[in-house]
Amino acid sequence: MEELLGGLAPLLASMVRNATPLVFAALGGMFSERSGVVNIGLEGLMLISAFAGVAGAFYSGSAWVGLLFALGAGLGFALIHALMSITFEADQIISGTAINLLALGGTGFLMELVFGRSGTSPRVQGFEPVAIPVLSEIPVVGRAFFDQSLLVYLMYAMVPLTYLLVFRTPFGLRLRGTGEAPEAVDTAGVSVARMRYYGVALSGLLAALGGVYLSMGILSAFTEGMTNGRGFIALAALIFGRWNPVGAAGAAFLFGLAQAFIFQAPQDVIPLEFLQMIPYVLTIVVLAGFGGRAVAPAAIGKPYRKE
Amino acid sequence: MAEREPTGGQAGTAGEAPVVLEMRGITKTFGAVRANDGISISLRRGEVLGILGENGAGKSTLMKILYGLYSPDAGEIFLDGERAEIKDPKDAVERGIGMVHQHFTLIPPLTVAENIVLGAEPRRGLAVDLQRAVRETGELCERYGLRVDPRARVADLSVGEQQRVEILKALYREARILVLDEPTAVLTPQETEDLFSTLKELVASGLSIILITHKLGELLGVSDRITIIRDGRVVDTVPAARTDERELARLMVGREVLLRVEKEEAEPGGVRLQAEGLVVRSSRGTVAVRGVSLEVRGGEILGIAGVDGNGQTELAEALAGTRPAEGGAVRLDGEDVTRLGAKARKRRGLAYVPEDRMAKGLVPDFALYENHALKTYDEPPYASRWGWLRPAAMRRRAAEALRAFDVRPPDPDLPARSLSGGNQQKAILARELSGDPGVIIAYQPTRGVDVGAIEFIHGQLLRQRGEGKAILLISLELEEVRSLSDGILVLCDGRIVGEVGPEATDEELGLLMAGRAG
Amino acid sequence: MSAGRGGLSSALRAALGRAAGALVFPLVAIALALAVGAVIVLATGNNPLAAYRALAVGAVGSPAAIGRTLLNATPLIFTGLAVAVAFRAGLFNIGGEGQLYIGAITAAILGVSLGFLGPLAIPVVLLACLLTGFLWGAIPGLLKARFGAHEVITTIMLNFVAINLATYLALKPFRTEGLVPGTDFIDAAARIPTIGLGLGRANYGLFVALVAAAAVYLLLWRTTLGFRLRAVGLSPGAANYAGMSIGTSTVLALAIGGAMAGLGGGVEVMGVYGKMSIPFVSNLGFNGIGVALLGRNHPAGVVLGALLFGGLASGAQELQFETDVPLDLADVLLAIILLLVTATRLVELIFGKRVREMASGTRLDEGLAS
Amino acid sequence: AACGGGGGGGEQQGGGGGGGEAEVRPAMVTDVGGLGDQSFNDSAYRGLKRAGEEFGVKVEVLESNAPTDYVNNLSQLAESGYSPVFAIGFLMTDAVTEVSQQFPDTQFAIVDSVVEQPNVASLVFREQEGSYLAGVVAGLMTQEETPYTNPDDKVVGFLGGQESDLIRKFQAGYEAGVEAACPDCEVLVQYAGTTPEAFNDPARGKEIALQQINEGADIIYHASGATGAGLFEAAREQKIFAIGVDSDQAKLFPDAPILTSVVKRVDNAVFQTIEAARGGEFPGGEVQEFGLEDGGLSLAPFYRFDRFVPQKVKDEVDRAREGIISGEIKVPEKPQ
Ligand SMILES: Nc1ncnc2c1ncn2[C@@H]1O[C@H](COP(=O)(O)OP(=O)(O)OP(=O)(O)O)[C@@H](O)[C@H]1O
Ligand SMILES: Nc1ncnc2c1ncn2[C@@H]1O[C@H](COP(=O)(O)OP(=O)(O)OP(=O)(O)O)[C@@H](O)[C@H]1O
Ligand SMILES: [Mg+2]
Ligand SMILES: [Mg+2]
Repeated sequence: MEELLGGLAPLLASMVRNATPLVFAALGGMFSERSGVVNIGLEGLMLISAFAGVAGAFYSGSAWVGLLFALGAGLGFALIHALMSITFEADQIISGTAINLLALGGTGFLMELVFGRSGTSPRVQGFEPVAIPVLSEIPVVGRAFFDQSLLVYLMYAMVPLTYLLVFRTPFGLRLRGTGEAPEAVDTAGVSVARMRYYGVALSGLLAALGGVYLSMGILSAFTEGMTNGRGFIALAALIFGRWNPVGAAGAAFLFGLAQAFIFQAPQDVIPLEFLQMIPYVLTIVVLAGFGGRAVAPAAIGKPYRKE
Repeated sequence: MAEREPTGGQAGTAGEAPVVLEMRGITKTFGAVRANDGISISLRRGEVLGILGENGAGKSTLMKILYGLYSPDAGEIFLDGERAEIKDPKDAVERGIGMVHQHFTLIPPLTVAENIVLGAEPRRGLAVDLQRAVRETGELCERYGLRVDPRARVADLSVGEQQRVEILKALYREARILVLDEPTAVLTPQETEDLFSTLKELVASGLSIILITHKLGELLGVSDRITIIRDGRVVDTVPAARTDERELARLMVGREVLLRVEKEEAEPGGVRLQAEGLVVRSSRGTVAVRGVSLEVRGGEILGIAGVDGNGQTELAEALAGTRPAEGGAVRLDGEDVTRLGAKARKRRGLAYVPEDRMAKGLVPDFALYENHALKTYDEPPYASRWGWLRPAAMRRRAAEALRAFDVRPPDPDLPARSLSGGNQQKAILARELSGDPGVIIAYQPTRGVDVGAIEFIHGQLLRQRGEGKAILLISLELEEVRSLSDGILVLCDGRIVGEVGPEATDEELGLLMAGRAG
Repeated sequence: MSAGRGGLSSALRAALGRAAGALVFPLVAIALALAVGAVIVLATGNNPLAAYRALAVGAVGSPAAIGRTLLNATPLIFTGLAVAVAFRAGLFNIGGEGQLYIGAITAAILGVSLGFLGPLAIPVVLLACLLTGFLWGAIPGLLKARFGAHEVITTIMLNFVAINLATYLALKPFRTEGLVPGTDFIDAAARIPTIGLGLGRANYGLFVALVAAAAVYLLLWRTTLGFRLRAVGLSPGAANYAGMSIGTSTVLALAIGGAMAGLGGGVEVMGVYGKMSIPFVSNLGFNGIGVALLGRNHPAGVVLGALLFGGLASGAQELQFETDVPLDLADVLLAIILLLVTATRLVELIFGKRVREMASGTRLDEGLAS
Repeated sequence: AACGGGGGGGEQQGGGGGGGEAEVRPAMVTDVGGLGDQSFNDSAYRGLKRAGEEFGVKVEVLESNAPTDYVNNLSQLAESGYSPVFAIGFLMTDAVTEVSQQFPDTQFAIVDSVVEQPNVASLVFREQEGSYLAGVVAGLMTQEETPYTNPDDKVVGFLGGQESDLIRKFQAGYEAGVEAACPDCEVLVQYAGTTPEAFNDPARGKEIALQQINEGADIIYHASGATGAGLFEAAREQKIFAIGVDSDQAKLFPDAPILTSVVKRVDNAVFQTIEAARGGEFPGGEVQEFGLEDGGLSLAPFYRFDRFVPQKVKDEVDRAREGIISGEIKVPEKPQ
């Protein structure tokens, strides 16, 4: 029993770390998609922010300045997506794909410019783990959940916050309406384009938090391509969680747990290839078995134009 | 010539009241189409102004301009005599204009109260004060006698209720001018009556109303003046008290229209379509049809009257084969087809005109010739034995059928989306009635189409009847059911609650439909 | 008679108009992207003209360059078709990457064991790839038809499963001795031959791709199955009303898409590498999404889109050879082209509304809201 | 990049070059890892640049984005008259085999693999030898009491990148070294994945490292490219020792507790091969093996951690080095 619990704490801690960037990005995706804009570019938004955070910290020596840089970059790239898909009515999937490519090529391009090297950046000041006094002393879960980077605590706060924002405030009501029936929002005198800009912008800011947690919360340096598909997993978590903040966070934690499990399992017994399949197969099974029909916001993917 | 002195000259019943709204010389073109061509109208305080016109005449466009959804190419809008710039719906709302659109603009997953307060939410701190929203919605319902549960999800409401929500939305924003675009197209007689008494109350309390409808009788009954639009221009404005249906129809279409259906004696033959104890579930999983039995004979039109949402859709689909029956049997010309799909029934001579042309009847982005072959694309002459398509054959047949059914324009390569509603309906009829079907299920065949098109469609159905076809007519329009049918079944809550002849009165039918008789 | 002819010529006119319209966006996008790219090149202290010259020379400047472009484009045609077929049926197939891997490992395993057949092995193996791709593609179709599982997630998830599965097979049961981890070489006689003509390694797989594109065109617009897929894609309600089974169409569309990508994987193994080594190619499936959307989900557009992607990739090589512009710039250029290529409103602002109406034959925004 | 005015006028003979020397125009092609991998691509590039500077010749490097680029890049360089052309990484084995036959007059060299062609020099390393020394250090130091290590747990870790024969050589040598120095020590082995992304996922690297630390590891050696950055982060956070790979990583990551690194001198191998080609002695058709003896592999200094390393550990390392060089110690290439 003792031993079982002993192994549980690090597993849970690993789950929290794996899940955090996914939660941020999935919440971000939720804002965008609830407003009716597909955001397949989460991966790119995370990557560019992961880079910008490190670059900011590199220039200033402060993690907080890095965070500002990251938020700025996430916002900036998100606004490109917004401009293209909302104002210019470009296809949202293509625009998102382009954002991913732009982030990948762009960070590669900028590495040399900013750090004078490619590959991995120099180490910068990151967000170190901070134990929360009383909570972190709870057996097993305490260390796992409450001895983490500040950004993790921000993530904890973000889930109920986004829930309240989406389901309790006028902003959330309008946002949900925009994704479901933009013409209804429009005729109620609320600008559809503005709501969508807000949605996409928020997705940029939240994805930025995910990216910056990756490069400055878990690590303290940027590596080219370091997001490694996490943006897509976050998208899956969002859909899995049925576009609901709590559901999406739950799905992200499930994925995080599956990933943590990979490193706990003995690689010489089960081939690594099969261990690596676990989170994905799990998703499919759960989706087919219990997930039922995921219902996307009705107007998602469609540009709104009045004439 | 459409320009008139906005205030003088017209003798309306609300003649002395001040003009609250004036639209002058409104022009709007879409590509090659001039939807509005120098239209001028005026609206007085406390009056109902009817607007009448064929499908595609430009009515909705004019109203969308008023509401800031479209910007006019030319023309001006005056509110209380002052020039008003209405750039978007927000401006319109702020100036006291409310609109109930032809297609509802509600958000189905949200509650009634949420839909109503959207954009003008009462707040408590940072949050929406939902309790207050519910309370205020309830009060509004009370004040204008519009019954609807503020806490219900809009997706669960009937069409009539949804429309009340639309009106409440406008009232919540303190509209002084209310625009209703074809509000009765989807209502039952009772609901229509309720709506009109509501409108009268609203007018009495000082609101001004613009009402668009294709139903001449309603227009005459409720409006003070009627402006007729044809091809984007104002033809005339007449006081309702000094005109009649015949004149209105003539002004609107530009020729005499047969308003009364003239039908010959029925010569019923053998039973061709038969349902026995049919039980059908709705998409939501509830039992919507609870043991319906009916028989339609050749040379006869059997009408089904009823309030929307009482199982009509499920009944029609189960008969047509696009929805499985849970119990009971369907027979076509004596053969049990209960287990057969829609295609097999189609091959056995069943035609089906669905109620929703854009979502079911047509693939809007397909060309008309493709839509014409939608059900027979894999049969000769449209396909070879090996599954190759023959588009040339499709085009040829489609062109013939479109011409025969007076679809305008009869170009088989146009996407169905680009046709007006009435013409889309005719294109569906052209498909369903070609190939000489023995049995026709016509569900709302004239929904939202203008009187000219109605005349044509009714004529077609009667011609088929004369040729010995069995026709099941399901319609929410009592007038239509009564004037075409040889016998009428009343559907209520998934059951046939009565059978009457075409001479039955509104009251009789209304009681049956409400499930209060028998 | 005259009605028929009139209809035909108006059909032709409409088709020409659509084609012209469909080309406007990509061309404008490419022009704008090149302009933005020029600014970036300038910022890196290089001469944009020289850079673009290098890019062009690298893409089409010599038979060898053309060969490289064709070589790069070939697999993208397949993965582009995989996306396009599904899209026409209203489905979004992000699973091209995994489907390609399944085809590739099929070819690698079967190619080795059937090598004794010589050239006869080629059609047999390619058919097998088509089949395994088809079956793999059918999985998300079945999951959607049967359980309503959203195909966007299931195809993303299945990518990871397929890549791991193929990697496992290539590294464990079918691994060969040697320094490069992966399967054994397929007998040279049983591989797809190169075209020659100085086109370098460009091989007849290109023709397989073109045939596949033509087949997809015929399937979609000339067969009853295609009619059905398109009807379901554009309006599930109307398709159901017409008695078509949505579930079957869903499975078939994703399976046919899978077959295309699987064939692509087979052609890549049989034509380019002769084996499956790990790491195998990457991102061909994802780039296929861009190719398909750039080509407006039309087979001809897919071919053009793949050539553009392929040309940019081979041009980028010349670019890094001739100038100091980093390789990443090619990615950035591609990203900008993609960003702009469907920006209807932008093109409208530049050229007026007529152009947009001309091009509105293919609606990209439909089919996602399922 | 920039190949200047082509082969003509601008060419200068290197300062010390005698008249009889062959003209070289060295160039290299990276694998998909590309420049900036802080591993063999970067190291090879250093050797190439050094040759360029010392011999006064222009050099060229082409990066590869996709496996399809290997043949294209190699052919392009050969066509443009470059020679010797270096292919960096075993991933390019098949490509070099193909291209070297098409350009029999061009000299090629491949790093980390063997291609049997008369015009190809194969430059391979006995990574297991350097890794063995790392294993000795780890096996001994885990028994020491330092701020980073704890003698109670005799556990050390190995973090591999993509599962492959090459990385297994690192693992094999390391395990043998630990076994020799501390027979009852446990070596935890984990790979980050089976695709090349496994060399590029520092977040995953950190998770694996933390997992091993949690199981008691206080020294972890990695051969995982950029994924190793995650190990360094974990080591810094949890105060354990990391052992770097390929280059002297303590210099690249000054904040991380990197005890030492197994340095693989790809740069030297590249430089020497160019030098030989210049002297007319290009080792075409030969397999050049580099190990401890010739400085192809070495252990980096302990730097700031030197004070924690007892003399007897240093002596053991020296003894092991000598044993390997003399052939007394046989280091396995494959994990036992
Ligand atoms: N958004 C649009 N784009 C292009 N053309 C349009 C658009 N909206 C309307 N039109 C054109 O304007 C004409 C008038 O349309 P409008 O909707 O005003 O007709 P209506 O009088 O409301 O018809 P109905 O009785 O069918 O509702 C139509 O014939 C159509 O061709
Ligand atoms: N985007 C568009 N492009 C071209 N024509 C359009 C467009 N939107 C609407 N129209 C045209 O506007 C007209 C009326 O539009 P509306 O949406 O009011 O029609 P509807 O509701 O289908 O018709 P009905 O009221 O008769 O059923 C139709 O003729 C339609 O062809
Ligand atoms: Mg209208
Ligand atoms: Mg209309």
